[in-house]
Amino acid sequence: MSATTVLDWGLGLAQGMLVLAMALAAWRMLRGPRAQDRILGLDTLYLNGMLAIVVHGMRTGSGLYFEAALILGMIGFTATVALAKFLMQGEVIQ
Amino acid sequence: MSGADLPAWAAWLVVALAIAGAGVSLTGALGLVRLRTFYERVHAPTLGATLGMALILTSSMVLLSLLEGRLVLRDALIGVFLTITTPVTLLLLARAAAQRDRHEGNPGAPPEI
Amino acid sequence: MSRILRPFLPYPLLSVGLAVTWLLLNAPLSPGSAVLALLVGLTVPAVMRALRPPAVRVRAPSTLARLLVVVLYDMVRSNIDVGRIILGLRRGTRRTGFVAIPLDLREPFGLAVLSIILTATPGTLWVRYDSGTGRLLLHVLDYTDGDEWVRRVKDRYERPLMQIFARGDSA
Amino acid sequence: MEIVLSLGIGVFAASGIWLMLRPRTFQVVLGISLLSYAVNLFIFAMGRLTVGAPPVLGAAAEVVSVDDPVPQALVLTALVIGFALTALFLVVLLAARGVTGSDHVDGREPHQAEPHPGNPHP
Amino acid sequence: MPPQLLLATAALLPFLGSAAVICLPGHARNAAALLAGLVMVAALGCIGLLYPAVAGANTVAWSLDWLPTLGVQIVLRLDGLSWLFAVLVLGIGALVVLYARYYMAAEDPVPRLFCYLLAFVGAMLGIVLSGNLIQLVVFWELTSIVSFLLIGYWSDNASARDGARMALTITAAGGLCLFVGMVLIGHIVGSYDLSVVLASGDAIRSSPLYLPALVLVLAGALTKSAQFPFHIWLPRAMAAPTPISAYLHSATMVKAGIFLMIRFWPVLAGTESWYWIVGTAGMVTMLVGAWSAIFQHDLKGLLAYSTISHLGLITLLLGLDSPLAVVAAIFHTVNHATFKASLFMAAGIIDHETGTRDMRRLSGLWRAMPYTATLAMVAAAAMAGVPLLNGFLSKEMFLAEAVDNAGDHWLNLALPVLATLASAFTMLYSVRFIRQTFFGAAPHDLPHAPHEPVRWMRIPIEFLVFVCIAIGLVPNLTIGPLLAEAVRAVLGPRTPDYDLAIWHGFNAPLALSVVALLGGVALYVVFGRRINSNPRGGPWLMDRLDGGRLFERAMTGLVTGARALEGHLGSERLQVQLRILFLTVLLAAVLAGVARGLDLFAPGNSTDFDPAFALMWVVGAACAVGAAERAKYHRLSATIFVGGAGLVSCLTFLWLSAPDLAVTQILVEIVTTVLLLLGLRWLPKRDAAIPAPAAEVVRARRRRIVDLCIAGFAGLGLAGLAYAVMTRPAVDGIARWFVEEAYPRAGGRNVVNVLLVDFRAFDTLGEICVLGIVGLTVFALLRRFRPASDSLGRPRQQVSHDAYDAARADRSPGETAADALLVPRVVMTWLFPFIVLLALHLFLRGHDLPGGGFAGGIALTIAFMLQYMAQGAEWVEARLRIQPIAWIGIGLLVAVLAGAGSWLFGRPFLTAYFAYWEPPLLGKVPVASALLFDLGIMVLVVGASALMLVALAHQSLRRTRSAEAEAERVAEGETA
Amino acid sequence: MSPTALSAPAVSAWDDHLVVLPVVLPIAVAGVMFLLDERRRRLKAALSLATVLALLAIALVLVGRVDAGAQVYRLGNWAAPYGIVLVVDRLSALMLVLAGVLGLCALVFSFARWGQAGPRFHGLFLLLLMGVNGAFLTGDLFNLFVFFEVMLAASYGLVLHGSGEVRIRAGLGYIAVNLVASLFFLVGVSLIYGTMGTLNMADLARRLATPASGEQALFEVGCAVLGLAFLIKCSAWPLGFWLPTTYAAASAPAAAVLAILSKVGIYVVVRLSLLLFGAGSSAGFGQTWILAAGLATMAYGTVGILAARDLTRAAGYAVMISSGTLLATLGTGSGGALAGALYYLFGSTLAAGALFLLAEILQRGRDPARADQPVFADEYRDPFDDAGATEVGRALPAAVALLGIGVLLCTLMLAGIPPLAGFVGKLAMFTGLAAGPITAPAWWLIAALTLSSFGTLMPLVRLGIRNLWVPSDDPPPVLRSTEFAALAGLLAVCLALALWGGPALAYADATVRWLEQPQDYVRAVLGAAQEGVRP
Ligand code: NA
Ligand code: NA
Repeated sequence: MSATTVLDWGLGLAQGMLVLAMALAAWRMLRGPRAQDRILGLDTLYLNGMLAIVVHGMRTGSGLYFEAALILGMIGFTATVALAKFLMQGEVIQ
Repeated sequence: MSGADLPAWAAWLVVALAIAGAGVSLTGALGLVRLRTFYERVHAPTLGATLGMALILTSSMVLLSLLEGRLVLRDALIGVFLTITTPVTLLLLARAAAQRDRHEGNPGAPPEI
Repeated sequence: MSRILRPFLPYPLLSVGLAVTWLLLNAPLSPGSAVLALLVGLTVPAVMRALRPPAVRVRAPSTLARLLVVVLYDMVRSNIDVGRIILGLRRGTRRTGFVAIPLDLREPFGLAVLSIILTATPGTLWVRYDSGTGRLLLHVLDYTDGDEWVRRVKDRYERPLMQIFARGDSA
Repeated sequence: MEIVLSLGIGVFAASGIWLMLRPRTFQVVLGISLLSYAVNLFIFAMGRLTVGAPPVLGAAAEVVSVDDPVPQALVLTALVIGFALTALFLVVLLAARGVTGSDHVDGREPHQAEPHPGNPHP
Repeated sequence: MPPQLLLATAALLPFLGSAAVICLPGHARNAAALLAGLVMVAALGCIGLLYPAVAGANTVAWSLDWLPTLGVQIVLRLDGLSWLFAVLVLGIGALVVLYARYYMAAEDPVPRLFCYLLAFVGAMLGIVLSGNLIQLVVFWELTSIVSFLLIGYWSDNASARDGARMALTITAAGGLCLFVGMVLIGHIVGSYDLSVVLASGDAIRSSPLYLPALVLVLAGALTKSAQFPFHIWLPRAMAAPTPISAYLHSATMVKAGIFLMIRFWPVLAGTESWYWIVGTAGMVTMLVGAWSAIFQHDLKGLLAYSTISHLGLITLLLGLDSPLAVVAAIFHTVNHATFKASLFMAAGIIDHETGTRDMRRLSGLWRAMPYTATLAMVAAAAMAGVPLLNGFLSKEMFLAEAVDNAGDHWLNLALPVLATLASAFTMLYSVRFIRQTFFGAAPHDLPHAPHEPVRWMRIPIEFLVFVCIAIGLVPNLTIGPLLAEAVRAVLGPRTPDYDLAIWHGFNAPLALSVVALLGGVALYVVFGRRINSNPRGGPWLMDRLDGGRLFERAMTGLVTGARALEGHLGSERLQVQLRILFLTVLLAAVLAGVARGLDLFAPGNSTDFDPAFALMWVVGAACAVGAAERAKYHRLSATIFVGGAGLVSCLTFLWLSAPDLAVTQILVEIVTTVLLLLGLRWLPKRDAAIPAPAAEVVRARRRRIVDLCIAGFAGLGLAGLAYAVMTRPAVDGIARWFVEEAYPRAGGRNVVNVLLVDFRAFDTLGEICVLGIVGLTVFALLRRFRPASDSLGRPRQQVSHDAYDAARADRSPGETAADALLVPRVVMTWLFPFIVLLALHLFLRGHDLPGGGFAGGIALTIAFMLQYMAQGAEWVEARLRIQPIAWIGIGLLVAVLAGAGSWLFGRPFLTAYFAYWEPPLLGKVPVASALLFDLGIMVLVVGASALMLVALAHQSLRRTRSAEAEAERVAEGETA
Repeated sequence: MSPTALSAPAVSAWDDHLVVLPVVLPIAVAGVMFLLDERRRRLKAALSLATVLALLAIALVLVGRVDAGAQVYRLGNWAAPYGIVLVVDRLSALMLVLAGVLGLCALVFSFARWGQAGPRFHGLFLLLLMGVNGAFLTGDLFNLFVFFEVMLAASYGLVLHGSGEVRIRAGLGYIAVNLVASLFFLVGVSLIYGTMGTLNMADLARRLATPASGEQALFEVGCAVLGLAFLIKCSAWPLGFWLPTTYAAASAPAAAVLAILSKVGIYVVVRLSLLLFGAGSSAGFGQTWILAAGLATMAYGTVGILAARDLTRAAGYAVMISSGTLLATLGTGSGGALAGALYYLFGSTLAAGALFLLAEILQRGRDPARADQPVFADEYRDPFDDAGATEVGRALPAAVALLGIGVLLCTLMLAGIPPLAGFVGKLAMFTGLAAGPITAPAWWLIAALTLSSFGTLMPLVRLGIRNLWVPSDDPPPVLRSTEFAALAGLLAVCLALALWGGPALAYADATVRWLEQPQDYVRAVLGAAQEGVRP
């Protein structure tokens, strides 16, 4: 198997696994039962989405997807933090 | 698809790291489904946020370094920032859950400290 | 830190961190990006001066390095442990529960790092901290009776952290 | 891929439209969000689908076959405008809720009589 | 003065006078009357001087271009007919001015009355002098409007307002019809010029559009001249001051309709349709008017219905296809104007001096005002057609025409009978008028003690009565030549031979006349008492049939109907509107597609299927459907799901080669989620457990099914369109050029960014304006925001935190909340500079790589947002001075200046400039004005989004301040 | 430094930049205003007055320069169809003048009260004008979307200006409906791009001139969706129920200037119909539907104005009628009538704007409950029952007299009663429809025009009487000098339009003739060389 084939199949598989992880996270998100479970699901969705982006960048051999992943990794938590804080304090900003 | 001029071992290494990372992450997501209580489930995503993430980012850095012929480390930034931001969500979430459970008098509610 | 440099470099570690981040973002290294990194390191901390967070001083670099290794090791190990639990590979009964840990560490920055460490090692979760009593409520996935968890947290993480982020000169 | 994306657009649009037709303002604002996603993806789809060829030229600026940049630019503009208007709608719905006490899109519960002289039909 | 100039002067003088008189002070009665009188006399003088110019079937014309592309000129055209009418208008106008001076009360703002009056004269002259069909319409409507103002002169009086409105509604509606009719005539003839039209009678009558044109023109004429059933406005118009009634509603304005029919008689008459419409209208009006006049108790009411009747008579004459009838019509028009105007004035004097116009209260005024009584009696006799007075002459001609035209049809046979009957009625109400008012016992219980009016007030009547007598006695010496000119102007070669003599021998008309006179007297003798005691003055047989009231009912019905229809054809409810919107777009798209045979699934290109992508979209679809399902009762969940859908959308962009979109999408997604959460706090609790009424449940279910169908089909439609386009081969459009030229011409490698800041920077400029505007609007709106009372309290969670702190001795208030945020605060604070760095990075690399000013700006906003979330608004604002509005201003200015800089080099706005600068050490550094533009974008984005965020975040603070007590009360309730 | 771009020929004269100023100037001034403190009202008022005057002056200069056809301004010096171009031709210049006049008068009116009622009024106002101007000028479909959004965003701000429950409730619906319209717009434009590969209007026309391609059906679906978006904006039935409520709720100067918003939709429909569907492979597309929509809008507007309980709602429906009139005229396909309709559009928009201003003066401080009193039923009186009637004239305060004149003139304008421009416009439409054999649509339109005239006259007279003649205990309305100036300005233009109807109609005629020759527009925008040749 050539390097290309290995990378193609291997990274494709990895990306598929991450998308599957996203699906599982989404399942929890939709299933609940409590709001905290859903937020946790969304957080996991973001995480695996971010990892999927990294793998996609590897598949295409391009560095152009890095910023999207970095943004998700660095400030993606803002959304889930806001949700969690809303749950905790009933208000996002006091 | 890139990597035509990559040595096979490198390709295998990259793929192994990536699949391992994805596997860890998938396991974490699976935990989200399989574990029974919220306080158990909340541990699960950390798998992806720590080891899974580290493996995948390493894989990416290896691949890009080989492709570009220089040390590419910038993916590490994702790891650093992800590591320091993940706890924020999780601990707020745990705090919120604890508070709700105590307020509602649920059986699994955390004790007073 | 020299008094002359202080107005320009209120947070030297931060400046270094920012410069390094910039260089990593704009790799490969070029004269242009180096100049910009320098500029960024010098100017961006100014926004922090506005926020006036308590200064953080890092001591005992060797302890820091040791802690890093310990945490990395714990992280990998607990990843494997928790993975096994999730995949149902672990036999025997497993209990989960809350552990209250009395902390001596009061430095917010240190506490933050501790919380990051505890979160980064799957199986432990920071649930609640009471600043009045210094008690931390931890949720552990694999609960064992006794002080095992208390000792583990205090010995492996809290003590080095207290060495690194010693209280004192908050500027 | 085309069939997946178009079905996805369809589901987003249908969910969004369904929500926009609901009586509660918050439903409507979420509907606007979803419908905006659908429309943005639709605009994007007008440039046909390309995997792994962003319209960013390499270091040598050599022209290769890349995705159509025009719809992307249009989506970016639409995205920003959509964001602004969603935010505005949100604030107006809050203001309406504040002054009317109701979160119904008509500013009053359906059983309430019309207080405004302009409308003879409660 | 040349004739054209005289003509123009006469036409213009009244308008100038009108404008001048309104400038007088409010109670300048004498000055106003003098000015108005002078204007009338001067204009009359001009017209009078023009008599030689029009004598002998000549015309004088003066024209001015107005709307040349439409063939509309202002043409003043004076011939015999218009000369006669102009003299009538100005002559009686001058008398009315004199009369009004003494009639109007000292408190009345008389200049306004004279202003309207002069404007009316101008408009009326405009009609009679009009040489262009459209010009005629213009002045026609002008008379309606001025008449409206005159009737409503005493606007405090409800019947004046109603009368004015009814008159305007009917006459203006007729005018609209006339307008269309004139356009049709113009279409047939090919010109709006009156002379051309008058020469095209055959073309008009033979045109297929003749009937519609005729009907429309007659609609104008018959409404204006108060013909049945449009006559109802005229009695109501009597709410106007009496001089106005005398002038407009008997002598002039109502004659505009007559004038129109006379003017167009040569081209429109002579057909069956004309005969039936005009003849029938005239006949019915004559009878109904006379019959109604009999029963009126109000003097002005009697005169009003009498006017209607006489207008009917003239109309009937015009309806008969006989040139001689036209002569009679013109003659009677003049006669009616003189005797009716004088009668109105007399009635006005009676009203003025006694305080009432009710004939049941009046009697024996002969004794108190013999002079006025004599004048009124002569005028009434003229109205009744008593020999030796002008009314007799024209009535004789009328009866002669009635006899001559008696044909084989039953209606034709009935003509002489009905004409005689109407004449008898006229005699009856004339007799009743004289008998009731001037004879009988001395009046008692009148508001004022009657006496003769001031001398000047009688002069106009004296003059008019003199004219009546003069014409009656020596018609050939007085009216003869003038009438001949008028008739010749209308009929031209068809002018018949006629004789205006008093005595034509014993003939049928004379016999009928005698029958009518004696019959009228007899009828009065028989029925007089019963008529006088008839309550409310409703005519027998038609007592219940009050046209005016029916009209008002119809109008009310129109409005009520319109209101119902407005509700049925439209809706103010947003849901209904949106439903219609989506349905319509669905329908429009389907129709357009079907019309061209659109095949959505034509075989075409496709990209390799990737199961991971499909699975990702399963997640996306589930999120979207989940959001739709949960949004009502579980808003937080729905918000979370929308976040998931947004993420899938972002990943899709990435997967399909749009990193810029992915970056922007995810940033916007984050900010939107936070904004939604900020808003969520102020929404009411919604509980699924509260049951709805059963009927409501059924309706709601039906609505949901409909909505589901709409949403489903719309979604399918959009999906189908997307699929169809995606599978078709790419079009050879403008895209390739951008990819090829982005680097060589604009110096950027990220084509999308180059499009945004260079090729299509104008879009971006607009886009940031939107953002700025929205930011400001949000700010303005929230400045006055008042939360609903049930959202005022602190959230439950905070209340329980506080309660916890309060219950424990070792804890200070707020400590629990602070502890919960201890670690997040540290992380978020120290992350701040790094996010600023990220923002800077995104901004600087935008031109070559994914990123750009917008992404940088939003990232910076998120950095601020995190601080607000971690530390609260007060803490942040004590440290960071953000002035978002100024940032918006700076952003706009920077962007505009970056664009306008190119003006200095003579290039169009937004022409980008770029170059490579090679400083030592650093290598090639691109310098591009586009970067400056992008900077403007970033600054504005930060300003606008921070403004929204801050404005929303501050609501909590405001709530805390304004409702402290409320919150405490709630807190106590919670803990208790 | 060596400039490498800028190879295209430069703009020759400085005054060529005039074309872009109607957009750039308001942005710049708004930017400056946002830097000024909110309390510096006088300075802000002076700035915006100067700007709006400048805009009007520029518009008038541009009118003077469009004789030769179209003047094209290439933004960023990029040639069409790649770059965005601004195109001034007779139609856009006319609309710019309309926006300038209405904007100026509304602004002057706002000096009395509304300019101070909420923050940042002037900035929003200028940006609204900028959006309107941009929409009139642009030659690019997506850029049109952007300007629509600018205009709408500013209009949202102005509708909500001054807050209050009625405004906020109306604003909510207004925003929701227009958001949907914007989404339709996007779908339509992108479908057109996806099938034709271009966004430039002239380029689109050029591509359509070639025989139909397989994408024709998709393209026409896109046009249908896009057209619907415009019909929503010009409040065609059944898409325009938002208009009367929104305009009635908005503050007077906002409502007055909003009167032009619906005309932007009309403008685009006219522009695109004649440019794209006048000839070529999609000739006549949608014409019947436009006629139907126009007639339905006129009918619904007439019903609405008959039902109106106050002047502001009546004015809103008058705006609808005027939109419907233009749509229906366009739908008949008669060029002469269209010229008349353009002329009518100009006048009726100004009159509707004036009516909004008048309504505000008359209705402020009045008891709103009175608005609901019956119309005719209980007003019946015996015409000769003069018992208790006061036959004494009331000396009118100058304000009331002037307002009365204003209401009268507006009524005449909107109802198309002589001698004002409304009448001339209707005459021109009638004459145009009656040029040559009169078709069935022409008959329909003639009937609709006549009925809508009557339907407008009656309620406006009724409302005018109620507001001006019926004695009331309320204090008489106060008319401030700036308010008077604004009203006088609007009505004076209406009068002037009638007096100089000849030249005005000639301009409108020339405009329609120009629009009916789209190849000239295409040539002006794309250049002669590109005509018929793919790049
Ligand atoms: Na952990
Ligand atoms: Na694409």
